[in-house]
Amino acid sequence: MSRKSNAGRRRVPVVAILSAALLAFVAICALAQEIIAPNALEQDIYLGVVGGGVEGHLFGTDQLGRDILQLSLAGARSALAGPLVVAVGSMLIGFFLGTYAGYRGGIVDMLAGRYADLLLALPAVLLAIVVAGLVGRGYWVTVAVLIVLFSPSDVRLVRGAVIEQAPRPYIESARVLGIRPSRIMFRHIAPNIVPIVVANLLLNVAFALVALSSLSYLGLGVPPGAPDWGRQLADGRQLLGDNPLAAVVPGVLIILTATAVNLLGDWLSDLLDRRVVAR
Amino acid sequence: MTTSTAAERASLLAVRDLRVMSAAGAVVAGLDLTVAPGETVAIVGESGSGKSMTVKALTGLLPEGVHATGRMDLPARDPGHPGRSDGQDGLSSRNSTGRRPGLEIDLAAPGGAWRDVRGGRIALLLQDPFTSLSPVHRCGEQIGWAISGSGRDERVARLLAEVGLPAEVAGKYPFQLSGGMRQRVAIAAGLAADPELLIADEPTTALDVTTQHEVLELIARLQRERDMGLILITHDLRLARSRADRVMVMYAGRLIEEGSTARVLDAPAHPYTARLAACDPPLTHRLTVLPTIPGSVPRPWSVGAECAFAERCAFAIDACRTAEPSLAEVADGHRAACVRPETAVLPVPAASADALALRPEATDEAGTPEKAAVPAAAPSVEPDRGAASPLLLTVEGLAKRFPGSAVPALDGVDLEIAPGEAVAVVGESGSGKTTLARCVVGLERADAGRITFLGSATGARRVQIVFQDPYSALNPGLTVGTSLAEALRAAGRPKSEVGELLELVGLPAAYARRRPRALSGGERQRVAIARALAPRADLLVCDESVSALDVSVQAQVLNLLADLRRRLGLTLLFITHDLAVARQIADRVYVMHHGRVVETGPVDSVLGAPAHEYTQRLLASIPAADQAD
Amino acid sequence: MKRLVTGPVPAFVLRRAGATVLLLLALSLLVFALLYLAPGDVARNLLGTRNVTPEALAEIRARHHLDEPFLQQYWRWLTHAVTGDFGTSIRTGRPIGPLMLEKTGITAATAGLAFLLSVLVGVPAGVLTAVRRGRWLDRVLVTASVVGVSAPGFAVGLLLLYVFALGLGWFPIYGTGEGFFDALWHLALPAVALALGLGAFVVKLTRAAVIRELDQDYVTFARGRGLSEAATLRIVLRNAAIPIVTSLGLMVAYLFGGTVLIEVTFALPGLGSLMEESVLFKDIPVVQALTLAVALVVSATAFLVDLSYLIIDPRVRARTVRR
Amino acid sequence: MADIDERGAFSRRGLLKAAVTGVTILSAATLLEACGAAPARESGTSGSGGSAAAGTDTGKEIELLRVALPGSLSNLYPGQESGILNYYVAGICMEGLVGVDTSGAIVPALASKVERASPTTYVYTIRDDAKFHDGSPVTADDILHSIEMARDAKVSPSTASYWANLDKATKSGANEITLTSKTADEAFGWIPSNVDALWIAPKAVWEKAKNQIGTAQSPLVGSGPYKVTEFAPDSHVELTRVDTWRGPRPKVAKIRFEFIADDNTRLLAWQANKADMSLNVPLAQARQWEAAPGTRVVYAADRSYAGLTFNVTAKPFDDVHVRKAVAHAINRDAIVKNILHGRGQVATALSTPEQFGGLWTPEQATKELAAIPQYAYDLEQAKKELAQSSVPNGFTASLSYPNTGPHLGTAALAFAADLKKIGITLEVKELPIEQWLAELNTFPPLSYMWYFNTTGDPAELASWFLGEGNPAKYANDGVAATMAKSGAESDPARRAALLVEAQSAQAADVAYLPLWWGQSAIALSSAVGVRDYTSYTLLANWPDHLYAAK
Repeated sequence: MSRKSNAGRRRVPVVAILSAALLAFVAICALAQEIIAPNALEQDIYLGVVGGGVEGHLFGTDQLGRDILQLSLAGARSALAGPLVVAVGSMLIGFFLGTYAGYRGGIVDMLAGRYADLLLALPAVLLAIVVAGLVGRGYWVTVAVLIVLFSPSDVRLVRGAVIEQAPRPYIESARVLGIRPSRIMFRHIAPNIVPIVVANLLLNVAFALVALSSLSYLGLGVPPGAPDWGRQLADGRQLLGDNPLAAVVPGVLIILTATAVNLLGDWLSDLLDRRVVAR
Repeated sequence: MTTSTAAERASLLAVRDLRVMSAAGAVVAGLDLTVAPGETVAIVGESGSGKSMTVKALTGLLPEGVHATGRMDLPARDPGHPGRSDGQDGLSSRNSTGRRPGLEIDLAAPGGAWRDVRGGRIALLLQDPFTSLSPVHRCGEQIGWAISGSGRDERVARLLAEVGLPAEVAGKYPFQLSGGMRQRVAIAAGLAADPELLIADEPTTALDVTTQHEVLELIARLQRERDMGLILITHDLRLARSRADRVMVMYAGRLIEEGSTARVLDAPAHPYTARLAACDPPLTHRLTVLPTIPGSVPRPWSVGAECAFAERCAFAIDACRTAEPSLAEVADGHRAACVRPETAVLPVPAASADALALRPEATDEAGTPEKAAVPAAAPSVEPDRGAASPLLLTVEGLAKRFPGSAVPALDGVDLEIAPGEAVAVVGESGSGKTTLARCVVGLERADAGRITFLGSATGARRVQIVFQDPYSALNPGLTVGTSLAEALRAAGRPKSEVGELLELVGLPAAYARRRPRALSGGERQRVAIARALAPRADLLVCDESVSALDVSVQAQVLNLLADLRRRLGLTLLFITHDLAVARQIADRVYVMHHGRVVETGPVDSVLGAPAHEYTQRLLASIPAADQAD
Repeated sequence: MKRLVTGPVPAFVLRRAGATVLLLLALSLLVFALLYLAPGDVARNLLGTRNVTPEALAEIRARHHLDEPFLQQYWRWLTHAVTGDFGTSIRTGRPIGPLMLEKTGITAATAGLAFLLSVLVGVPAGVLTAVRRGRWLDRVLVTASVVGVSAPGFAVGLLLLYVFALGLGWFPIYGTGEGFFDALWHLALPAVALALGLGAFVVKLTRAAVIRELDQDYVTFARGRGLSEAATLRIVLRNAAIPIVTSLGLMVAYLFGGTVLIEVTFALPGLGSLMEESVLFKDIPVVQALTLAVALVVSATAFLVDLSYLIIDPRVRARTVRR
Repeated sequence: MADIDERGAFSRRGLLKAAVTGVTILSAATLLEACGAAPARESGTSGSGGSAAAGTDTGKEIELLRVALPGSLSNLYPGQESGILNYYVAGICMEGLVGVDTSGAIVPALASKVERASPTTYVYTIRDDAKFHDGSPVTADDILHSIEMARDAKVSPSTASYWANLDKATKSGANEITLTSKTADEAFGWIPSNVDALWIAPKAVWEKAKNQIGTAQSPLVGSGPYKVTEFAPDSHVELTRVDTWRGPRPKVAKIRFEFIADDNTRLLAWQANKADMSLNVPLAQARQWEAAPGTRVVYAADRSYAGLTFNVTAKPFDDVHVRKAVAHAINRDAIVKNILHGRGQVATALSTPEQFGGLWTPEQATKELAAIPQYAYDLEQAKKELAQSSVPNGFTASLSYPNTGPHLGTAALAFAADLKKIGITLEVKELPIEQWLAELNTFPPLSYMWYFNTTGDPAELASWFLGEGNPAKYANDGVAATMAKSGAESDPARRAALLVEAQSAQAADVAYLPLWWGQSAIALSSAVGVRDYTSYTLLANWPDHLYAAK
C-alpha cells in the first residue's frame, strides 16, 4: 500500500508464500479435479448424511451421501474459474473503455461515466435474476452478470490511471512526435498502467469469489448438486445438526482462498509500486 | 553575512562523526560540523552528495530504514543572548523557558530527545513552500501550532510582521498565496518557537529569481536580528558565495572541502570544488564551450577505499585510488580531502574533457573565461534579419486564457525565429513562457493569434519538444530503444537508426536495451533529445530542459545542444528562467512578464543593458549580481 | 463559510440535483424494462397455477394494466410517480409508501449501526496501522483486515449466530426488538457481521490515506519545527479526511448490497429481503420505488460527500465559490 | 368460469400460498426445506402423529403459548396477504359463514345451518348468539358487507377472484343470507369459509379501516375466540382469548406468534427454548428438531402429491419405452426412506389414501391403490426399455424444481445419478417458485408436479390430470371414458373402483409417474399437547386442541 521504502522489501513475506502455496493447491485441485477428487459426485443415498470421521469419509457426507472432502476439493474449479473469468472479463472492458474514455475524453468519457453511474445504482440482485431468467440459470450466466457489474469500477480505475498518465511529458512527447492516438493509448500508456491493472485483477478475483459464493448462497449461481463452495455452504446449513463440516469446510475454504488471493494481490501491488488510488 | 568573528564565538551546535546508513550502505560517511550564533554555514553539493540526509539526521527526521550514528552537542545557552530588534516579546517568551540546558545527543539512540531539539533549538525549513504547509489549514493556525499559552494570535501577527507579511495572511490558506509568501509563512512558522539554529534546505530553489532574492534577504535579516545560526543547504555555488560565512562541499556522502567562503570558492583546494565552480555558466558573457565534469556523481555506498572523485578527476594518480584521502588543513581553517590540493587551480587537461566537448577550440580554453560575447568562429552566426529568407517560425498576437483563471496566460505575444537561430524566452513562473512553447508544438490551442511555419499556418510542423523533468521525460514502461524506435516509426524512418540517434547525443548504442530507471538524469535528458531529433525536426523547443539537472550535467547538456546546432543546423527555442543559461545558449532573447513580451533583442544587449524595468529587476536578483556589486 | 450561502453553492446544488434526476429517470426506465423482460407472469404469480382460463388471466392483467404496451405502462407509472404516487404493491396490494416505511427502519438501523461500527473501529485502526507502519501491530491488523474483506458476510453472520447467540447466549437469535436498546441488542450481531467486511475496507483505505499524508513534506516540516507527534498526527488526519470521507460515501451503495445477505442470514424483514421478494414476483411498483430510493440515497450521499469537501477542503471551497 | 376452475381456485390457492410464503422466505431459498410450500392444510382424516405420542392432559391453563411462524406477516388479513400462515392466525380471530373441522368437513360457523336449496342456491341461517370482539352482535348486514369487501379486488386482491362464480348475495330473511352461484359447483360451498375466502368483521370496522384492514393501525376485529392485542408487522403478533366467544373456552390464554422466516434461525430459537410450538418443520431438519431436548415432532400426512409429468407429445417422452425406462430407474423407496427420512409414503396413484375418507381408512386405501401397476426399481429393466426406444443410446433432459421444495431437488439429483447409468443425462435446475409456475404452463417435456390436494374428493387431481387440458397432453379414450363414468357415479365405492381402473390404465401409459405422498410436521415442546392433529387442525379452532401436558 505504501510507497516502497528502501529497506526490507526485497524479501518475499511469509504470508505471500503461504498464500501462493494455498492458491497453488487450489489451482491443482481445479485443474486435476478428476485425479484429486475422482469420486466427488458419487452418491450414496442409502448412506445419506454422516458426520465427520467415518471411515472413508474424513469430513463426512452430505444429504446425497457424497463425500464432503472430495466435493470440497472438486469445488476448487468453480471457485477459481469463474472469479478469474469475472476479473479478466471486467478488466478487459475496463481496460479498453477506461483507456479510451480517459485519453480521448469527450462523449465517450461522458457515456462511460453514465454507464458506470447507472450500473452502480442498479440493484445487483435484480440484474442477476433477470438475466438468469432470460438466458437460463447457471454458473456462467452469473459470471457474465458479474463481469458487467464489476466493469464500472474497472473502467473508473483505468480511466483514472490513464488520466494521470496522459499529461506526463513522455506522453506529450509522443503526441508531438505525431504517434497515432490508438498507438499512444495501447503502446505507450498501457505498459504503465499494467501494475494497477494486475494488482486490481487479483483483488477482483477475491471479490468475485465472494460475490459468486454469495449468489450461489442465494440460489442464483451454480445448478443444484454441482460442487461449489457457496452452494455447499448454503445446502450444508440444513445439515448443521448432522454434519456441521458440510457447511464449515466450504465456508473456511471460501474465506481462506479469498484471503490468500487478497494477500497476494496486496503484496503484488506493493511490489509493483502501485499508486494508492483511494477514490 | 554577520561578523567575521562569528566562528570564534561559542558554537550553537557541534556534530562529531555523523554517519548515515541506509539498507544499501553509507549515505553520509563521517562528517563534523559546528555552527556559531549568527554564523551561516553553506553545505554545497550536487544531488546524491548526501547534504539533505545530513540535515535530516540533524533533526531526527531520517526516513524509515535509514539511521544515523554520531554525537550532536547543543551547549547550554543563556536566555539573554541578543534578540531581535523588537526583542521585548522574544525575551518574555524566552524568560518563560529560562536558560536552555545543554544537550548531548547520541544520534544512534532511538526517539526521545528530539522534542527538546526541534523547534526551540533547531528548526528546519524545506525547499518547496507549495508542499511544506498543510493545504487545509489557515496560515495563522499553522504558525500558531508551535506557540503555546495565551496571546497566540498576537504572536502570530508579530511573526507575520517580522517576515514582512500583512496580518490578514493569518486567515488565508496556503493555496491563496504566492510561492514567496508561502515561504515567508513557512519561515514565520519555523521561527515561532525561537530556534537558535535554522537549517534551510534549498529554501529558494522552487522560487522565482526575484522572489529568491527577497526571501534570502529576509532570512539574512532575521538571522542578524535574532543572532541565529543558519545552515544553508544548496547546490548553487553563487548563492553560497553571496550568503555564507563558511562553505562545506560534499561529494558522494563525503565532506571533501571546508573553509571560509572566500577561500573555498576563490581558491579551492579540491579539484571537484574547482570544476564545479567552473561549470556554473557565467551571466556576464558567453563561453564557446562550457566546462564540464565528465561522468556523474557515484552512489555514496559504491565508493570503495579511494577518493570518491578519482574516477572523474583529471589529476587522479594512483594514490587517489588506493585510499580515501582525509581532510587536511591547506590553510587557516581551510581543509580539503585531496592528496594533490595544488592541482585544483590548474586547467583541465585535454584528455579529461567531456567527450562531446572534445573539439580543438575548446580544449585549451575550457575553464578560462572568454570575454567575447559570440566568437566569430561559431557557425551559428546570427542570421541576417533584414534578408528575405523566410522565417522558420512566426508567432503573431498569440493569446490564451485558461478556463477558471483570472489572468491570461498569453496576452498578445509576437515572436519570430529564423532558421538556424537560437532564441531564448526568459521569465518567471506564470509569465506564460511554457504556454507559449506548448502552443508552438501544438500541445495547446491558442484562443487568438497565428503561428506559422515557413510562412504557412498549416502543413507539417517539423517541431519537437524537450521537457524539464528528466525523470518523466521517458516512458518508464519502454526501453530506451523502443521509445526511440517509436519516434522513428512515427516519422517513417527505420528502426535501425536507433543506434545512430543515441550516438548523436553522445550515448553508446548499447543504451538502447536499457530501461529509463537505469539512467542518470543527464542521460535521460540526452535520450529525450535524441527522441526529439528522430523526425529530423527543424525547430527544437526546449522547455526548461536543463533546469532540473545538476550544474555539471547541465553544462554537458548545454554543450550537447550547442554542438547539435552546429552539426545539424538545428533551430532552438529555449524556454528558461535562468538568465545565465539563456546567455550561454541563445542569440536573441525574449523577456516575458504576465503573458506579454516586455523586452526583446540580442542576448548581449538585453542582458548587458536591460531597457525594461522588469528585466533590470530580474538581473538584480541574481546572487552573482550581489557579488559583482 | 458564509460565502457558501450565496450564489455558487445553490447553483452547484441545482446542477447536482439535475444530474440526479436524469440518473433516476434512466434508472427507472432500465429497471422497468428489465422487469418487463424478466421471466414469469405477475398474473400467474397472483393466481397460482393450474387450469386458469385465459379470461381470468386477462382480467387480472387488465386490472394491473399489464396488457398495455411497454411504453404506455412505463408512462403510466412515471406520470403517477412524479406526483408522488408510487402505486400499490401488486403482491400485497398495499400502498408502497407505508410498505417501504415499515421495512426501512430495520435496514437503516442495521446499515447505520454497521456503518458507525466500521467507522468507529476502522478509522482508528487504520490510523494506528499507518503510524506503526511495518511493525508487527500493523502486519497483524492489515492481515486481519484482509481476512475481513475476504470473508463473505453470510458466512460471518452464520458463525456469529452460532457462537454468540446460540453458544454463549449473549445476543438474541432472531427478531428486531422493541424500543431503542432492545432493538440495538437485536441488531448488534447483524450489524457486526455487516461491519466486519466494511470495517476492514475502512482500515485499508484509512491506512493508505494516512500513509500518503505522512509522506508529505508538510509532515516533515511540522516535525522539523518541533511540533509534537500528536499535533502532527492531528494535521495529518485533517488532510487524510478528504480521501477517507470520499470512500466512506461510496460505501453506502455497497452497504445496501450487503444488507440483503445479512437480512437473509439473520431473517430480518428489511428492505433487502423486500427487494428480492419483489424482484422475483415481478412486483414492478415495489422494485421501482426501492431502486429509486436506493439510488437516491446513494446520490444524496455522493452529494453530501461533495458538500463535505466544502467544509474539509478549502481548495475545493475556493474553486466552487469562484465558479 | 368453468367448474374445474372453481375447484381449481381452491387448490390454486394452495399453490398460491406456497408461492407467497415461498417468496417470503426465498431469500433463504436454497436453505429451506419444504417449509413454505408444505402447508399442512387439508390433510385427510388421519393424524399419524396424534395424541398418542403427546403427554397426558394436566387440565391446566396455558398462560402463554409462543409459536414460531416460518414466515413473516406484514398484514394479517388473508384477503390482502394470503400466505397459509395468515390463515392460521386470522382463522382463530375471524369467522366465515362456515368453517372446517379436523376431519376436513365443512361445519357451521356464523351460520348455524346451511341449506342447498338448488344446485346453485345456498341458504345460510345466521346464528343469533355470535358477538364481535367489541361486544356488538353479528348481523346479516355485517356479513353482506364482509362479502362485498371480500369480492372487492382493491380490499381483497388475493381472494377476490375466488368469488367469481358468485351471482349474487342477498339478505333473504331477518337471519338469513342467500348466495347464488352462476354455475353449479361442489366447491362453491367452501368459499364463504374462513379457510377459503370470507372473514367477517363489523361493517363499521371495514369502513373505518378503508382498504387497510389487518395492518397494525387497523387490526382485525372478528367474532372468533381470540382477538389481536399486539401486532408489529414483520416481527410478531399477539392474540388474547376473549370473553365474547360462544364456544368452549380454549385452554390457551395468550398466543404470541414470532415471525422467524429462516429455518436455521427458527431451529436455533427452538433449541434456545424460545418457542413452545413451531409450524411447518422442514423435513430435512426433522432429525435435528427431534433431537432437541423436550421436543415432540408431530407428523401428519398432508395429502400432497409429488410426481413426474411426461409431456407425451414431446420428444423423447412421446415414446412409452422412454417413460418406462425412466420409471424403472427411479428408486422411490430409497428416496422416501433417505431423502424424506421416512416422512412420506411411496405414491402409487394420483389420488392420495386420505382422500377416500368414509370409504376406506388410509391404510385400506393404501392397499387398494397398491393394486395399480407399478414400475419397480430395476436398472436392467430400465436399460432394456431404453434399448427398445427411439433413443437407445440415451438422451439429455432437464427437470426444474421450485426453490421452496429443495427436497424435490435432492430427490432429482438422486435419481439423476441412476438415470446417468442407463445413459440418460438429467440436468436438474432450481427455479424460484414464480418461474417454476410459469414454466409449468409451457408444458415442458419433463416436469415435476408438486400438488396439495385440497378437498376430500379422490378424483381431485385425477380429473385434472386425466381430463381435458392436462399437463401431460395425455389423451386415452378408454381412460377418458372411465373418468366420465366416475364423474357421474354417486356411489363412493363404485366411484373409487372406477378411479382405480382409470389410474391403472394410465399407469400402463406412464404419462404420470407418482413418486411420493408427503407429510408435514409441527414441533411442540413437551409441555404442550395436541389432540386430533391432522393437517386440518390448524385451520379449525386449533387452540382448542391444545392442552398443557406432562
